[in-house]
Order: sequence, then C-alpha cells, then structure tokens
Amino acid sequence: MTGTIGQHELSQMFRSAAARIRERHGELSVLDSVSGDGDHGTTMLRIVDQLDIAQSSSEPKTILHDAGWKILNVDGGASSSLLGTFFLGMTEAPECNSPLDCPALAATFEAGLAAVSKQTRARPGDKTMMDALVPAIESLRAAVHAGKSVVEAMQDAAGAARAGAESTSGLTARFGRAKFLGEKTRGHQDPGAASIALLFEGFSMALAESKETQ
Amino acid sequence: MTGTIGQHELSQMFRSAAARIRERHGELSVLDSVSGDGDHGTTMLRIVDQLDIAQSSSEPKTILHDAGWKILNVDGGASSSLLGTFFLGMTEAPECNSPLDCPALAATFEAGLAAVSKQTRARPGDKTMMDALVPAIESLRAAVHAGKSVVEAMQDAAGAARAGAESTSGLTARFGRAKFLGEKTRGHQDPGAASIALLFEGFSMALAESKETQ
Amino acid sequence: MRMKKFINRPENIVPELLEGLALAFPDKVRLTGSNLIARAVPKSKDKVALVTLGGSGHEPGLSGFVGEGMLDASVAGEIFAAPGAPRVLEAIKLVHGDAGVLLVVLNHAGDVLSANITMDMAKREGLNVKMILTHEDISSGPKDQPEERRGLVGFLPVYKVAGAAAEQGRTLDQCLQIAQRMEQNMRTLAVAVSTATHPSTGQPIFELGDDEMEIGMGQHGEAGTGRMKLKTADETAEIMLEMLLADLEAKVGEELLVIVNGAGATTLMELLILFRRVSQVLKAKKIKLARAKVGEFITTQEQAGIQMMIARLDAELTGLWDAPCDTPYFVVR
Amino acid sequence: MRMKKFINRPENIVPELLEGLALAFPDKVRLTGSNLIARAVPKSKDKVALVTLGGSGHEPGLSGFVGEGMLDASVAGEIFAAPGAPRVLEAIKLVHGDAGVLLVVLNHAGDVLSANITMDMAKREGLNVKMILTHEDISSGPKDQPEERRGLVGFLPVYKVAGAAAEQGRTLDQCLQIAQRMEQNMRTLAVAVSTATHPSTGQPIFELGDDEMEIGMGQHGEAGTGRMKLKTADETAEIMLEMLLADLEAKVGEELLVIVNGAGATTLMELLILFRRVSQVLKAKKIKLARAKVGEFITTQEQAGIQMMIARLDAELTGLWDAPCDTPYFVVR
Ligand SMILES: Nc1ncnc2c1ncn2[C@@H]1O[C@H](COP(=O)(O)OP(=O)(O)O)[C@@H](O)[C@H]1O
Ligand SMILES: Nc1ncnc2c1ncn2[C@@H]1O[C@H](COP(=O)(O)OP(=O)(O)O)[C@@H](O)[C@H]1O
Ligand SMILES: [Mg+2]
Ligand SMILES: [Mg+2]
Ligand SMILES: [Mg+2]
Ligand SMILES: [Mg+2]
Repeated sequence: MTGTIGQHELSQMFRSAAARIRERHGELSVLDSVSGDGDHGTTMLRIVDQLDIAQSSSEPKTILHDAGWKILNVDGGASSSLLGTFFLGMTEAPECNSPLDCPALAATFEAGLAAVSKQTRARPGDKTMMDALVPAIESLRAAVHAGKSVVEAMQDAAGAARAGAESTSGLTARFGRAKFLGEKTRGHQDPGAASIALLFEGFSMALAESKETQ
Repeated sequence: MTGTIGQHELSQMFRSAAARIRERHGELSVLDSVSGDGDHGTTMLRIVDQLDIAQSSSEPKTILHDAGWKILNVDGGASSSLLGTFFLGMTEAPECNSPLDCPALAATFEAGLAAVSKQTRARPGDKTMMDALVPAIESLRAAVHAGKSVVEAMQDAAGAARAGAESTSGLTARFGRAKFLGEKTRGHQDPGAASIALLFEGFSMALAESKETQ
Repeated sequence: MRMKKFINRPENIVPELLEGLALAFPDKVRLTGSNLIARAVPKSKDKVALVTLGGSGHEPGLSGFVGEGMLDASVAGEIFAAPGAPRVLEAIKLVHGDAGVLLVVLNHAGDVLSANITMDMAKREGLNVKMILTHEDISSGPKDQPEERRGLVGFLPVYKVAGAAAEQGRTLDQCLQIAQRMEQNMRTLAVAVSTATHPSTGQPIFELGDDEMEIGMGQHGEAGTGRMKLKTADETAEIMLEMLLADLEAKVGEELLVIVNGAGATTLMELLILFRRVSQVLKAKKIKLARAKVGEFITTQEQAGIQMMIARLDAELTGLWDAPCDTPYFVVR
Repeated sequence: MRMKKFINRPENIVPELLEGLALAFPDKVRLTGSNLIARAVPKSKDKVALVTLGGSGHEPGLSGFVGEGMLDASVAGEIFAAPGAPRVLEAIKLVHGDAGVLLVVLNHAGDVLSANITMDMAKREGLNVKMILTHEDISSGPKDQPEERRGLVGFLPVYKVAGAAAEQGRTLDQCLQIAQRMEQNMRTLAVAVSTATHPSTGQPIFELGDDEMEIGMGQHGEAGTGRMKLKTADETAEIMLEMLLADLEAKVGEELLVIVNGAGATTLMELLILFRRVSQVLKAKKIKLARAKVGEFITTQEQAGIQMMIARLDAELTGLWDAPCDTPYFVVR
C-alpha cells in the first residue's frame, strides 16, 4: 500500500516527534550554548508540548492550524516563530483538507516551507534549521516523482534532514544569535537543524510503526 | 629637668605619632575588619596626615586647633570625629596658650577628653577608644600628683593606653559598628583603642628623644 | 552553588514580576491578557498608540516604560525570549484606536520574527500598524548593513520621542518619521566585565577572564569581538565614545543626547564616573552635551557592564525628549 | 582577581562621581564647595532648607535626591565614611535662609558624631538648625531602644514629606514634626544574599555561605543575627513583612507605604517578585497598600539583597508623599 496520512497518523507523527525531542533536548541546549543562548532544548520542549495539545481536533488541517498557532504562542525566540509558521503555513496547501497521500504530503510540507522562507532570509548553507528543513522537503518531492509511499517518503525526508543537520558542523553561522560568533560556531551542529532532524525522525518512526500495525 | 612642651616638641610629638601609625596601620585595618568595616587603618593614615600639615603654625594652641579642625574634615567616620574633637577640645584649656609643663599638659589633655566625652556615651569597658584614652589621661594627672616630668608623664600615659587597648580583647563591643557583632568581637582588640595606644607611644617616644638630645 | 536570586519557581518569573509591576504602579499600568502590560488609563482613541515586545529579565526594560507619554502596551516574553506573534497581535488590538499603532521592535532575531509574523496577521485583519526596527549597536554590524545591528538601549529615546509625538496628536506616519529620525541618529556600544546568571537555568550566560572586559557585548551575552584587558573608567569611556562618535560622524557644534545604561551589577557610582569622562571629552571636541540620562534602563540580570548611547538631536527631537511623561521607571515633569 | 569596577584612582571616586552627577543633571543639581551637591536653582530664602550627610558608595542615595521638593544640599563623605562636621556646617550655611535648616541624619555612628559636632558649631554660630535622626532598622535594636536602630532606606520618605512640607512654606518646627511623624511610623529590615567589593580596597565587605542569606544586614555589611538558608522570594517576603508588621503594630484598615529597595546586584525583576508577595499578604491581612516604591534608592555597591520598608501613612503624609518633586533619581509629576 502507498497509504495516506489522516488524523490518526498525524497525531501519531506529532506524538512520536515530541517523544524524540524529549529524548534528546539536553543535547540541543548544549549545542545552543555553543552558538546561542543555551535555551533551544527547553524551547523545543515547550514547542512539542503544543504538538501534544493540538491533537484533539478532527481534521489534519485543523490539527496543523492548531499546532502552528499554539507554537507561535510559545515564547521561544526564533525557533517557535519559525516552526509555528511552518505548521501554520502547511494549512495554506489546498491538499491538506483531506487525508494526505504522498503528493499531498509533499505539497503540504512545501507550503509550510514556503511560509517559513517568507519569514527568514536564511537558506541552506547559512547554518540554520533551513539546512535540515529544505533537503527534507525536497526529498519528499523526489519521493513523489519516484512513486514512493508516504512511509518511504518520510524515511527519505528524515535521512535528508539528518544529513543536512550534520552538514551544519562544517558551516559558519550567518543568522540568528549565532552569527555574532562567526567562526567560533564551526565544528558544532546548528541546534535548530538538529531539532528538525529529530522531528522528521519522529514523523518517520511513527509512520513506519503505523504501517507495521496495519 | 622637668621640661615643657613648646611648639617644637609638639611638632615632634605629632610627627612621631604619625610615624607610629604609619608603621602599624595594616594591623589597625585587620582589627577593624573583625569588628567593623575594615577601614580604620586607612582612616588613621588620613588623620595623621593632618598632624603633619598642622605643624607649620606657631603656638601650641594654634597647632592643636589646626590639627583638630583638619582631622574633623577627614571623612573618617567615628574616629576622625572623635580625634578631631579631642585635639580641638584641648584648646579649650586656658593652659594650652603657653609652653606646657606637666600640670598644663594634663589639663590640656583633660580638656580634650572632656570634649570627646560630650560626643560619645561610650565609657571604659564599652570596647572603644575610650578604653585607652581615659586611662592614658588619668595617668597624666597621676604623674602631676607624683611630681613627674612631662617625659615621664607621657611614658606612663603611653603605658596606660597600651594596657587599656590590650584590655579591650576581653570585652564585648557596645558602641560603633562593632556593637552589631556583639560577642563575635571578643578576643580581638578594639581598633580605635589600638590607635590611641600608638598615638601616645608616638608622643612618648618623641619626648624621650627630645630629652636625650637636649 | 545555589543561584542567589529571589524568585519562586523559574517558570513563574515572568507572570510574577509583571504582577508585581502592576501592583506597585496601579495608577500607571495594569496587567492584562497573556503577560501584557498596558496603561492603567488608556489614551484617547484618536491618538496613535505605541506597542513594543521583547524578552523579560531586562527590567525595567521594556514594560517599565508603559504610561503617559511613552508606551501604550508592552508584550513581555519569557526570560530572554521573544513573545509569540499571537500575543503581540492581542496587544495591538487592545490599544488600536482610530489613529493606528506604531510597533517598536528591537532588532533581535526572535523579536523580529515575531514582529514580522504579527505584521502579516495585522495586515490580513485590516489593522493600521506601522513598524520600526531599532538597530543602533555599532559592534554587531558594519555601518552599511544596519539590518545586522542589534537594538540596545536606544529603544528608550525612540519610545520617548514617538510617545510624546503621539501624545501631541500626530498621525501614525508622523510618529513613524519622528521615530525613524531618532533611530537613524543614534548609536550604542556595550561593554561587559562580568557575567550574569540565567534566572531560569542558574547557569552563567557567558564567560569572561578575571582581568578581561568585552566591548561589543550583546544584550544576552552574545559576544562581541572586543575582548581586552580591563581598563580604567576614563579609558573605557574614551574608547567607547570615540567609536560611537566616528560611526555617527558627529560634528563640532552638534547637540547630543547621551545615555549611560547600567547592565545590572555596575553601580550608579561607576556610571556617573564614566559619564563624567564622556562629558569632558565632548566638551574638548566642542560637541554639545544637550541631554543626558544615567541609570538602569535595560539590564541583563546582575551582569556588570554598561551600554553607552549617543544620539544627534534637533530642536524637534529635543522638545519631544523634554515633554512630560509618567511611566513606572521614566518620569518627566 | 582584579576588581571589576569602572573607576580611575580609588581616592578620586567620590569627587568624580559627584562631578558626573552634576554634569548629568545640570538643570537639577550642582557641585559646590568640598563635595557638596546643592540644587541648581536654590529655593527661595523664606522656605526651610533640607540638608543631609552620609558616606558615598550608596548611589543614588543620598545626593541623588537633591532637588525641588526634596533636599537642598547633600554632604557626601568618602566611600562608606561620614563627612566631617566642618563640611556639614558649610552646607548648612550655603542653604540657610530665613526659615532655618532641617538636618536629616541616618543613625550610623560616624554620621551622628559628625552631625552632633555640626549642631554644636551651628549653635555657637547662631544658626537656626534642627536635626532629625532616622532609625528604623528593626534588626539593630529592640523597640524600646530606637537610638540603637540604624537608619536605612527610610531616609527617602523623610526627605520626601519634609521636603514637600518645606516647599509648601511650613515652618522649621512644622517640617520637623512632619519628619518625626514619618520617622516614628516607619520600619525597615534588610536582607543580604551576597557580598560586594569595597571600591577603595577591592576586598569583599563581608562573607556569606554559598547557600546562605542574612536578614538584618546593615548598610555596610554590618552583620545581623538572622543568618539562614536561602529561601524563595515569597518566603523571604513573608518572613520580613511579618517582622515589620509586628514591630510597627500595623492594624486592619491602616494605610501603608511600602518600599522595596535593591542593594545593588539584586535585579528589579526580583524586587517586583518580592513586592508582589508583600502586596498579597497585606491584602490577606486587610491592611491597605496605599503607596509603593520599588527600585534602587540606596545601594551598597554590587551587594545582592534588599531593604524592605513599611510606613504608616495618614492623609497629610500621603499628600506630601504625592506632591511633585524633581530630583535626579526621584521625580513625581
Ligand atoms: N533567521 C533565522 N532563520 C532561520 N533559522 C533561524 C534564524 N534564527 C535562528 N534560527 C534557528 O533557530 C535556532 C535557535 O533557536 P532557539 O535557541 O530556540 O532561539 P533563540 O536563538 O531565539 O534563542 C538556531 O539554531 C537556528 O537553527
Ligand atoms: N560611639 C563611639 N564612641 C567612642 N568610640 C567609638 C565610637 N564609635 C566608634 N568608636 C571608635 O572608632 C573605632 C572605629 O573607627 P573607624 O573604623 O575609623 O570608624 P568607622 O567605624 O566609622 O569605620 C572603633 O574601634 C572605636 O574605638
Ligand atoms: Mg537559543
Ligand atoms: Mg571602620
Ligand atoms: Mg533564546
Ligand atoms: Mg568606616
């Protein structure tokens, strides 16, 4: 089966992403204390709490909208604004109204990325969460072209996000608080990019599991 | 000879007292850091600078008045007010107008003590400079009765001041900043009393020397 | 070592401090909505309203300047973290009258993101809002890239002159223009000599050597590039002032406003000693010290350090700076 | 470790900080004589003048409160050391008009000695001077021995109400009576959590354990007797307020002025959190929080800690507290 993502799967994706962040938030704060103000792990905890809260509603679109709005409400500096915008932006894809097949999934995530890209001038190579987010979403589109299932697509996306996050070690920060440190940030991953990798890993693990149990 | 104290001797007494304080000001501050705010040595340095400056005038009375006023002008908390009052108070003794023989010396210092006693309710036993000052001046009067010279009288006074200062180790402070520490001040000399002993030792050493060279 | 701060639970710091502010100044401000500080007595609806946003832990900035002649509302974020856009929108709606709202934003990534998202939302809802970014920290970007420069204590004169203009009944565009003129003519530089404890985590927010200071320190300990051995007050004042004057291109005969802002643990005694030297140097250069303000306006917990700000004044800006205001931590008779 | 303070030579701290004060507020104060701060524009000669004295290193206290509606002159001593009597006399002569001078003195041994000597001299010179001692620190003496109690931040309401009364043209005796009524109805308690560096010596002014605080700490680190483990903000506020209310014998329905004063490094964030609890407890006890002031009015360098003051108000005192004033660090519109 190629499968689709409905309310149930989306809720599981959110729960799994939240769990993944909770597992690793300590590392995120450590990364942020190298390049920023050390609060990224704590902020991500507050952000993923909103993913849990948002799950009660009925349609994917409402769930996404709820999550985005609630995340925007987290006092989290850069990351909550960008991640809130990401989820809220997804709801601008007409495809997100019904259960998501692979093309709808890609289109929905692309709408999220488009919204984020309007709020920041950061692009891959600038050592921000964009280094994980952009390749992740590109790989969703590639999976559509390859005719892959949503499970496979999300697996690819998680891999791409992880590779993107790892690539940030070699970069020099040009955005966010980290830019003031310049060269000193080299050799360490960008915390926001690491969070994106964790979120997509969570999404992917949830879909893989829900496929097994089907 | 019983000798008298004129302008020359008074100047030497001041210079010698100043030297004695300068020698030992470190200890004074250490004592004050046990019982007060640790500044007594520094304040005494500023006070004895005034003793040096006051020496240029011509009569004992003017020298004493000058010294007292200048010491009052030192921002030294308790000790400059009391010592300034002490020297200024001496000028209220009619005897201080001419070179001081032993009775005049005693009367002059008694006038100083009387002025100080009007400004503080502290009395011997309260662990303040009064524990050195009062016996020192009492021994000047005793020396008069014993028909001693100014040199011997001042030697006795220095001894009494030193004994008085040492006795403060066994006392509990009831005046000044030290009173807030109560029992904690036991076992340490009162810094102000230690200063008085040094001043009188300086006075005595100057007179003893000037006798030798006479 | 346990953190030596008078707090209760770290997660309650912000609501509790705002509650304290509202209880201490009930005639000036009130606490409303989600961590919004608004004027106790709203200004009349036909006047432009001023809104700002920013992280907490920098008291009295920013919410301490809500009141007559300055801000109408301040949206307080968590410790050192920008508040989310929905709450900024809530504040804008709260004070929005017939003349519109000026949103004053200090240039920090998180704050700007929130503000931009808010502006999108406000536009969609048809609200009349204009935004001004303050970015006067000369250490964080070159002169030709003002968008790189952070907003430091310069928010204070911007609130002041724009607030006074609003009080006089000027239009939103006029208030914006005045704020912009103030903003473009101001420069700030910060120096830190010792770090502070993050009140939520209990950790130091940066590290500095025992005999070091850092010129160009950001508001949250973002390091600058000017780490050097400690200097005297006079030397520090001279170095910082020279850099500021050069960047502003201040000229003989011009009139300046100078602000010396304490970061937290630096005493007013020191601020006044530094200010003295600033004043002397300006006099020697024949630049007029027209107005001054010395104290704590934006702090970073108990960090030791200062921010020095200079701004070129003209007659109109001076008049607006002098206009009465009545806020918890800035009162002009 | 080198002392991390912005100073030049330690012996120049006081004249330089006073020069800075006068340069920063030229329309309010001027520096004159030997380290005297006086009003820039003297009040009319038919009004009572207010003079105070005290050591430096506690800025903005005391000289930061010279100006319309408060002090006419302040005599600044060296760091933590009372100024000598001759300079206090100089200040009295400077501001002495037809209505006489009220000398406000905080009860600290050195200050009182200087003041008493000054009073003797003034009497001898036929000047019309009355003196009031403030001694409201409940930790430093039992209730029946007020002369043992130190003067802490309570000087602020005394300057304020007596200054306002003087401005209204009241006689010296009336001003003294008002000051006395304020003084007798106020109580203060201090708590310290960390020490400060003496700016002249570079040494810590007292020692405290890593997890300790001390209730009853004096203005210069004179220890109290209330050393205890660190408490939360709410617990600290409750303990201190209970002691103050008991000592003042405050009753249901009475109106209080509350001041929470930061010692230096304690942030306004914390002061506001403490104040919040004070306000809540008073409400629960049905005692009215009529007026409040939260900020730094008298500091001890970068010491962390606070002073909490409560004072019983009556209608006249409230009116005088609310009267306009215009000093560098206290402005009422
Ligand atoms: N302008 C920006 N564009 C894209 N990502 C950004 C930007 N600013 C910050 N980030 C991301 O946010 C992360 C930091 O998040 P966080 O620590 O939660 O926020 P803050 O920096 O406000 O404390 C960075 O690692 C980076 O990935
Ligand atoms: N009320 C007082 N009466 C007599 N002597 C006093 C009094 N107060 C303080 N002293 C003396 O002054 C000494 C402290 O002097 P110093 O340290 O110079 O002043 P301060 O206590 O103001 O810092 C004490 O050791 C004590 O001898
Ligand atoms: Mg961060
Ligand atoms: Mg002392
Ligand atoms: Mg942050
Ligand atoms: Mg002293």
